[in-house]
Amino acid sequence: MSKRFKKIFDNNNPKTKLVSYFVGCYPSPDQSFELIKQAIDNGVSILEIGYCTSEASAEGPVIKAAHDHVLRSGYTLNDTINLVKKIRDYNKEVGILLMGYIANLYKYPINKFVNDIKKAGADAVLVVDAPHELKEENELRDALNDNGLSLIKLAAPTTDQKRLEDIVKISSGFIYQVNVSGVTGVKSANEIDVANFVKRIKNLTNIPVCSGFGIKNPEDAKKVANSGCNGVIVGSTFVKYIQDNINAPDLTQSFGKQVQSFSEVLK
Amino acid sequence: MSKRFKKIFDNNNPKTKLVSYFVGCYPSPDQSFELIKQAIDNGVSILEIGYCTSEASAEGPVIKAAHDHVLRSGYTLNDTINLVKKIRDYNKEVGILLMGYIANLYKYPINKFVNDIKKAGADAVLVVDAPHELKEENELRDALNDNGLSLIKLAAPTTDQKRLEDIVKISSGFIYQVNVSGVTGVKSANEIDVANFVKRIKNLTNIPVCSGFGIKNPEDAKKVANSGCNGVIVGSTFVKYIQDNINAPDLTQSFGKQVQSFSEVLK
Amino acid sequence: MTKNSLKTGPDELGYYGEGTSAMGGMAVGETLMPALHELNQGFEEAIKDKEFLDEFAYYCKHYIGRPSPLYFAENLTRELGGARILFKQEHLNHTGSHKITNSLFQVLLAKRMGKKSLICESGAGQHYSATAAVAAKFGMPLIGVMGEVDIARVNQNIIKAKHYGAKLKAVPGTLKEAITDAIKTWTTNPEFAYICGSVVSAHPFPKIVAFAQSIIGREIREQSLEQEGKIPDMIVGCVGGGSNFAGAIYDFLDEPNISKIGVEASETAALSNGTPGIMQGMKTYMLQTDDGAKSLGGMSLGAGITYFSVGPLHSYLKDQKAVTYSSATDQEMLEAYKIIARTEGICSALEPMAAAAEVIFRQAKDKPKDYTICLSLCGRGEKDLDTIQEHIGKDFE
Amino acid sequence: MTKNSLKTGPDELGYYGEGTSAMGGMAVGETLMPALHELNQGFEEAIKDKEFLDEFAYYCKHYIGRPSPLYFAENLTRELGGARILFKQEHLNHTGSHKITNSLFQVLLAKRMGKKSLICESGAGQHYSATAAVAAKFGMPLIGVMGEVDIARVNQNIIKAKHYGAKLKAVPGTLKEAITDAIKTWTTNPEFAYICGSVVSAHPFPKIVAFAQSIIGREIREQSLEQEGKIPDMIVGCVGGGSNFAGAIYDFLDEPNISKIGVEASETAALSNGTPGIMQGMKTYMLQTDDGAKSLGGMSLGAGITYFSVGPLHSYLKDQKAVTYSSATDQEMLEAYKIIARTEGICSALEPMAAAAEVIFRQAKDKPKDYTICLSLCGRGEKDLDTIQEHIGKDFE
Ligand SMILES: Cc1ncc(COP(=O)(O)O)c(C=O)c1O
Ligand SMILES: Cc1ncc(COP(=O)(O)O)c(C=O)c1O
Repeated sequence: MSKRFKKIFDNNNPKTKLVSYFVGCYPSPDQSFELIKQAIDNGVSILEIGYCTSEASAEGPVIKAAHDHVLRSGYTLNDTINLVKKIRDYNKEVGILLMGYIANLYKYPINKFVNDIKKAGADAVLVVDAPHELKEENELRDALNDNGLSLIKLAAPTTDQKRLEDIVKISSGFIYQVNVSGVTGVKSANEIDVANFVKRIKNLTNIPVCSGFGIKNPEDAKKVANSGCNGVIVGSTFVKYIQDNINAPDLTQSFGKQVQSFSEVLK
Repeated sequence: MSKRFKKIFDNNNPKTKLVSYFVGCYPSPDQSFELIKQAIDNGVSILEIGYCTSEASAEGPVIKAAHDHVLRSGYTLNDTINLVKKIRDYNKEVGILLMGYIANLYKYPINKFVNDIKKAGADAVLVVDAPHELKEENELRDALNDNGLSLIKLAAPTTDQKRLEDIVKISSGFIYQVNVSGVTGVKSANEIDVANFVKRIKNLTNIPVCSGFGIKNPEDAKKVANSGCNGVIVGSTFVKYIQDNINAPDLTQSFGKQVQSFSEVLK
Repeated sequence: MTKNSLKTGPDELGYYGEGTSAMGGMAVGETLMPALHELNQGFEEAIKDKEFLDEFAYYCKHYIGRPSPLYFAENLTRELGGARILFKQEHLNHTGSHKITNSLFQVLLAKRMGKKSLICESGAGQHYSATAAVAAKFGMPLIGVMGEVDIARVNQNIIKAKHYGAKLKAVPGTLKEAITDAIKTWTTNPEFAYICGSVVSAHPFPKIVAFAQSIIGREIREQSLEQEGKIPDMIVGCVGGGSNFAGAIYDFLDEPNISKIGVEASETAALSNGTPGIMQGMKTYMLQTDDGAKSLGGMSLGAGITYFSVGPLHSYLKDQKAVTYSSATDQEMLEAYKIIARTEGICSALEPMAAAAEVIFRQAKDKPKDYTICLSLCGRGEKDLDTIQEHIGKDFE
Repeated sequence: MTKNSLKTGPDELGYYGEGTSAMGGMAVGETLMPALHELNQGFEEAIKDKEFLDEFAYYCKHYIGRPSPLYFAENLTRELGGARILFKQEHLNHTGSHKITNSLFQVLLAKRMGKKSLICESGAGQHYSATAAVAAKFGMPLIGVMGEVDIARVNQNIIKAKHYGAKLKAVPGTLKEAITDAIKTWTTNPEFAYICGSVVSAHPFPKIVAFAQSIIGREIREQSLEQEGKIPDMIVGCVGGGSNFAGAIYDFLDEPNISKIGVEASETAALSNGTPGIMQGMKTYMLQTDDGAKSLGGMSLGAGITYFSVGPLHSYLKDQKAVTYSSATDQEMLEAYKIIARTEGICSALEPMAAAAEVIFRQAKDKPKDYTICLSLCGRGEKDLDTIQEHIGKDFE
């Protein structure tokens, strides 16, 4: 695990970390940077910076639309890595995690990718469609480990005990606990289910658990935080806020307030 | 054979008889009667009075349209038999032949039909779709013979020698020699074919031969007459004339002239 | 075959039965009579020729895909809770109906007789597209005659036949008008072979078509014995001209313990509501005016069974009380379509749904579970999808 | 099967081949991984269960109408003047393509595994209507996902599936988008069974679909031996995902003397023009941008072969040089359609016309007369008639 992640989770303040997902370079690299700066300034502990692929198989309509916008605009994984570098230059504490699909990494290819993001200042990678059964996952995990970076693994409601044990074993950084079966931004999480799931993971490991999917407002975030997880992940809700206000002149400022409304309840 | 047919064909004047087909009751019983009177007065020796059926399988578009008109107007075989009676009252010499399909006769039924037309003054019957293989043809032929009337049989270009011999054997009145394979009023007859066909029949019998199908104008009639046949049958051409001039106030008179233009060349 | 067998077929002049009540015959113009005699002779010779029969069997298997399966309709049986229902899956044949078996037979016969060109009529377009396929296969030009009403409702068959190279002649009306016009077209070209689509028209067509389609019943017997251990207790089929049903029952005609029900469209139920008459080349039951001057009958949604008349074999079998004939309404056909699509995942043509309606609504329910009913499922539904959508499309939303 | 057999199938993680060049795998989100493992286990158990295999064989015969004939295309052979051409008549199957064999197998498997609901994707709608038919037959609800472009062009399949009771989910695009969305729908309902339409997606789907369709090749072997006295010298099939072709060649994979040619649409020829990548659950050749961010590829008239990627088995077979892959243009497909309609009286779907084009324009002519080519004629043309008319309708006037 990167030192930075350790530091973030060792710190008791905020009690529950706010992990927030951004579509890298959305709506443009510059605007994306401005929005992320607001997020950092308003209490986000870990940034998930998504890179885009046309066949993203876990994204709901909101994030898919953002991906399509970025792909249409021609921004690439390289642009997103550059963005990571700018973010790191702006802030040394925030955790940065690159998130996306195996398609782009395979072509990058993987070793070069790990080198480049390490240089850019990222801490971890999450690949949605790379379970540990996939050769490229193994390759990526090895390369990240060799470089002191983390491969963030997902645990889903469908993940059975045996499989959860395997996942916990190979996890580093934190475990991304998926609250609902489904694509991003559609279903809402059930409080009790989340609490039980967090307990199941905590029984197996000390690795921090961040809980995501289906968190639509600060109230949801608060409830999920009560489950005992170490972090709450907000994705589609922020992307949708940006989408809905994309032409508002004060988007950056108002977005900061939006982030704050979440971070506040997690203190 | 009826005495009347014998008399007609024994007479050398006109040299070739004009046999003309009318759709009975077309366009109405009264108009039909007026047109037929004109035909008689302008040199027709034998009248073919057609009765109508919806599935007439040998009629081209002209005669079919006339049939459909009569059927739509509700005139029946009974009306046509009444027409025959009126014609016979008007003229005792002209040969009258009822022509149509077996459908109506079968339902009439056959014996009653023969009685009724005999009373009305008809000389013969021609049933397009009743070859001698058909039980009802046999029944009809017997009844007609018993009553001194004729069943006119067709000989077609497709009729082979053996079959022609059979047909000749059972023929009385005259033989209706079909000049072309096809429905009424479409194809034109070929002079040489007609002549050969007439010769084929004449080699077998002394029964008069009337030649029909494909005679569109007096010139055609003249050519066919030259083949050595005893009569020339004009059908669609007259029906079409009536159809084309159906609303003309002087139809009856002009039709008389039309008939005359044919009878003239056959003298 | 004994003298009293129902399978002796018509006599040499085409009559089923004897005396004045005999059905069938040859009521066509003189021009065609030689062609009919030639055809009869050609047929009688051909069916004694083992090579010819082998050729027919070969293409039945490889081109058509025969035998069509005999399928136990488990879900429908369960849903109705009575008799055990078997589908004779004729809709799986190439071009999608039983018609192609007949087209194949007659085109092979025409080829054997040295014919160079073909004519056919069609109602649902199944016979047209089937004949067009076979005509293409044997390199013979084809003119098909169809009614404009049918052309509009079974458009896909028209397009397929065109792709096979056939030429279409459109006439006003439906199957009845198409048959009359096909005879006219043949009269104009008596050297062509006329490929008749059902057990109708003048002798020898009813005999030839029944012969070709009787393969259906022989397959039913063999398959049912193998699969069910017995032959069916009842056979039900729709009747337009009556070829699929004739084919299904022919082999069983002398087995009176097997019930046989032919189902017409109620709008054109010649056997239930008609009287004997002579039109379109044959003496048979038909819907007509009392004076025989006009054919009658309304419109059914089943294009292939919208026919005012019926094959003379069926009139004979009716008079002999050897077969029962009933009818089904459009409404019943559509209901049967829905039930079979939902329970068995089969999109059937509408014509056989007349027979299905008889089975579903009137026969199967009160029968014991070991009573088997074989339903002739003689066509697939693609041609009827527009009609079905128009009438009951909302039922599927 | 020896260790070196091409028929050993993928390893337990779904890889065809070894090391970094291995194709296939399981590239899906964690939510689906348990379902995939469960499916793999269910499959491995099922194919050891004689009763299950018998059930599959039973419905193959009675419901689908298998075996599909192996047909000697005499006229086409004569016209081309070279190799002897055989058609594997998969278009005669119920619902009109090879797809139903796979649907049947997977639905039976789902039933065996206690699944209650089904999801599928579809390109040409053949897999959707086939799965809908089988779903109706086994009383299971189905959601089908299709691209709007395809929905518009293969409308009849949509209507049939609706009549069978299936629900359609429309997404912008074609097959590619449908597959991605079907995976999303499955992710949202991981307790459903996903009925995958080709040898694509994550392990174990390529293995399962190849298993189900391999019946095609076994039939070819048996029929060819019986009819021709030998097995074919060459097998040609179209490749979208590659299931009909995989099914046709599977049994012959270890016989290198039999040529095998898979033909893609030239607009989406992943094997000819693509590079390895990982999308839609599998590592395989595909058309994509250099950075792997975007799938690429144009539109073919063959809806079912408009797919930027291809099943991993084919990528493996290409790398092994065990199979040759080529492509055909729209123009060639349409020309092939015309030739086959005219010479053989078969109205084929456009997809197999890619394979037919390869045979007609590039393979058959210069081969000796005793060289046999088996063409997988895997679908009937009704679904494509509008498209065909639009493009070459005038050629038939
Ligand atoms: C599917 C189908 N079923 C039935 C029929 C009726 O014909 P028949 O009564 O000769 O079987 C037709 C005729 O077109 C048809 O297409
Ligand atoms: C008729 C037909 N052929 C071929 C295909 C392509 O599928 P595959 O490559 O899996 O055989 C499809 C797919 O929809 C199809 O419908």
